[in-house]
Amino acid sequence: MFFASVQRDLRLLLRQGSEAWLVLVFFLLIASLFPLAMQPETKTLLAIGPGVTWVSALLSVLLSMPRMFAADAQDGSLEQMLLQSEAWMAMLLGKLVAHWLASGLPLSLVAPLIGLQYGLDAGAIAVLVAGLLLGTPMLTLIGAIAAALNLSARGGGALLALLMLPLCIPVLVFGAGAVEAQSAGLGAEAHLSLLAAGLIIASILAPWACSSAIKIALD
Amino acid sequence: MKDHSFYILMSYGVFALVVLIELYALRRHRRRAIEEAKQMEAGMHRQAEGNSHARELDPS
Amino acid sequence: MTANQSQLLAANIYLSRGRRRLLSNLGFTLEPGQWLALLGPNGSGKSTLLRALCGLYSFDQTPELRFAGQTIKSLAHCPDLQLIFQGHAPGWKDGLSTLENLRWQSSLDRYGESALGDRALEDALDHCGIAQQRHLPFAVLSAGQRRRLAMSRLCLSLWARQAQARSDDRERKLVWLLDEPSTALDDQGQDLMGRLLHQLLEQGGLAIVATHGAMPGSPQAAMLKLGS
Amino acid sequence: MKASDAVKEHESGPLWSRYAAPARFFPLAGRLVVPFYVLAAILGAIGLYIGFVIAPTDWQQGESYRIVFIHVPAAWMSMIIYLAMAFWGLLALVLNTRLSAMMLQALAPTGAWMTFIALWTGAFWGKPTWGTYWVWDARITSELILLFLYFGVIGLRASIDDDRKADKACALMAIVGAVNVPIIYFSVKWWNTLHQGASVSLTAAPKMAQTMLVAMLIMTAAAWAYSIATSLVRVRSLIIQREPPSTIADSSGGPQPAFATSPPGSSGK
Repeated sequence: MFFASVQRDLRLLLRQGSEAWLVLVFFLLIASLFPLAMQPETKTLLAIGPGVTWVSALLSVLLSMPRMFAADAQDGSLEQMLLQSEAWMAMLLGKLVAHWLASGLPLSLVAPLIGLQYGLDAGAIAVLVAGLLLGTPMLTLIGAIAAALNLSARGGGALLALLMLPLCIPVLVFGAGAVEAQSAGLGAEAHLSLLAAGLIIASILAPWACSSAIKIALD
Repeated sequence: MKDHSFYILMSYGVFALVVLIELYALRRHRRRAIEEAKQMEAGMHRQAEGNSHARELDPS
Repeated sequence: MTANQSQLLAANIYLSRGRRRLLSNLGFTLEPGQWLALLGPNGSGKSTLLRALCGLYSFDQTPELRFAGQTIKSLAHCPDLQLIFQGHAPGWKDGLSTLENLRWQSSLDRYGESALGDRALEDALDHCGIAQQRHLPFAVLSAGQRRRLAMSRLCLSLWARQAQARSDDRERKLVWLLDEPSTALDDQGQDLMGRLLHQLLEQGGLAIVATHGAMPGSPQAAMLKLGS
Repeated sequence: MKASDAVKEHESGPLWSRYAAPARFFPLAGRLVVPFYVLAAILGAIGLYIGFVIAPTDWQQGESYRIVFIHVPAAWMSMIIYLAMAFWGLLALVLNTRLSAMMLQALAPTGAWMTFIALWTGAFWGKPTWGTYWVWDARITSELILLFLYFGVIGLRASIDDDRKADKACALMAIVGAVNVPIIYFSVKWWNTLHQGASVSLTAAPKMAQTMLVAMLIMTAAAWAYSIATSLVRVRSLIIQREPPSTIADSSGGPQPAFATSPPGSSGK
């Protein structure tokens, strides 16, 4: 059921067309705005590069979040899944993974482009990508809780941002911190292992919270 | 030693303001809640043709 | 409390929507081979009651709900029941074709591991008269055709039940909870719906159907009138 | 029929469950409001008297340190109230009690105000002491994020129309937030140590005189009393809004409508 769910969500996403790659374009676009808003000096760019990449990634994931459950809740598919109580968790995990495959993963893979724009060296870029690969699943997990809570509300995007962004700050801190630690010659292992630990904890707790939020929304 | 009364005033002044705002908001919330409850009560009694009781609840 | 063989019993049902109490102290019993028609004006709580019986909506207080003498949490949480619920939004995706939709739904419904391959899916669509639309996206189907897709799901559940009954070990009763299944259907479609229901009851299944009118071709129902 | 059943449900059973029915809790809360307001006023007056008249001027910071008498209690309350919200949220989800969800919602605005006061007074304490209104210090940053978490709960509540959904959604959000608060604090602290140059270390707090500590503790007690009083008033308004009026029995349990009691005097400062 897990793989069937991943497959279904990815297929639906591909049929929708634009949605999937718009997130990527948005990511690159935001990251390109920062140098235009300031003096593009090598030193400044180097200093803000990792942070800008991470903030852009966070905003792109935020942008992709509403599609996670909203359509399925509206047409009743979420209800039908929830009725299969044994398979429900597997399907939910499938949806989360599918979402990450279509947002976090491609983001992490194009991040080196931004790294080059900001003049990061190869080591820093490697750490940036590693950090994103560990961190974006967490963004998806946290965002999914917010998106599920948002299902109950008539709030829309602003409320989603208000719920999701504060909870994502630790990911941002350690993700961007990893690159800076690498550039400063301190090594990024500590940051990356903290991200990995966070990912493990999040993947245990977040699906549970997400599932309860969905049950609340459909109640 | 420099005079710090501006900072103290700004801190305690805003603090007092916040307390006043909150107390005022609480009062308004309560008024509104009571108003709503009275309307609901009156409506219910009109429906249930128990008008004698509804009159008791009317203000004045 | 006579614990009749596979009797569905519900009692002490209290249900509200928002601050409005819809149902109080409602109850019913249903024997295998019987169906219950929920009647009542719009907003009288028919759909809400169906959702609540599935465990998708909370009752105001825990009602008494038993199947075959066993207390159950909801119809979806009962190992002896195979539940098919079709509400207002039956969960079809606009982006998938008719056949893909049915395939996904039947993998959800998991008729045991009985091999109901694509062959059976197409047969079901054919039986319900939308075989020609099987590769069209759901979004372009008409309201009546959408209902027919829903019926092909019911059809599949019947066939799977039959296949299982032949080979099977343990009896799992099929129960349908349908929300106005014959709206938007033409005469022929309504007829088919009635026949499907008839077949279900002959198999010893149960059904609770929110409806406005009688269902042609189906046996007499127990009636439950909701609302004032 | 109707919600009078809700009262009867709780008529028997242990004491806590009797008061878990909002209609039962209503008169109890009403009796507690005024004492807590009075307590807050008295304690506040004593605290401020000690803080401003008895406590000596700090030789290092001058008069401006007197801001701590509200800053520190407000900062403590902001965190305690969030934890209390998470506690009520947990009760609301596990025991499915309406009253705990209402308590959660009643606490949120007071908590947000406390957080705001802590940030504001922190800024006006920081300026004369360190020469800047804002420092990206771990504690201040966490406090700011806490404010956003409060806004999240309040915003979520405001945008859900169905009370039952709102209760549970807010409860879940409060719990998720509370789990995150320590992680956020830890992460910001970690981030802070990495950027040592950019910030001022606030950890080297000068040793506090005995009287200052006493004043601060009394002010903290006043803040507790004030928060309890305001949240009780708010929870009473919520009960009036949400429970059928006929079920809300005041003190004697008679048929007299709840709102006949006079509103509490605004005896806070």
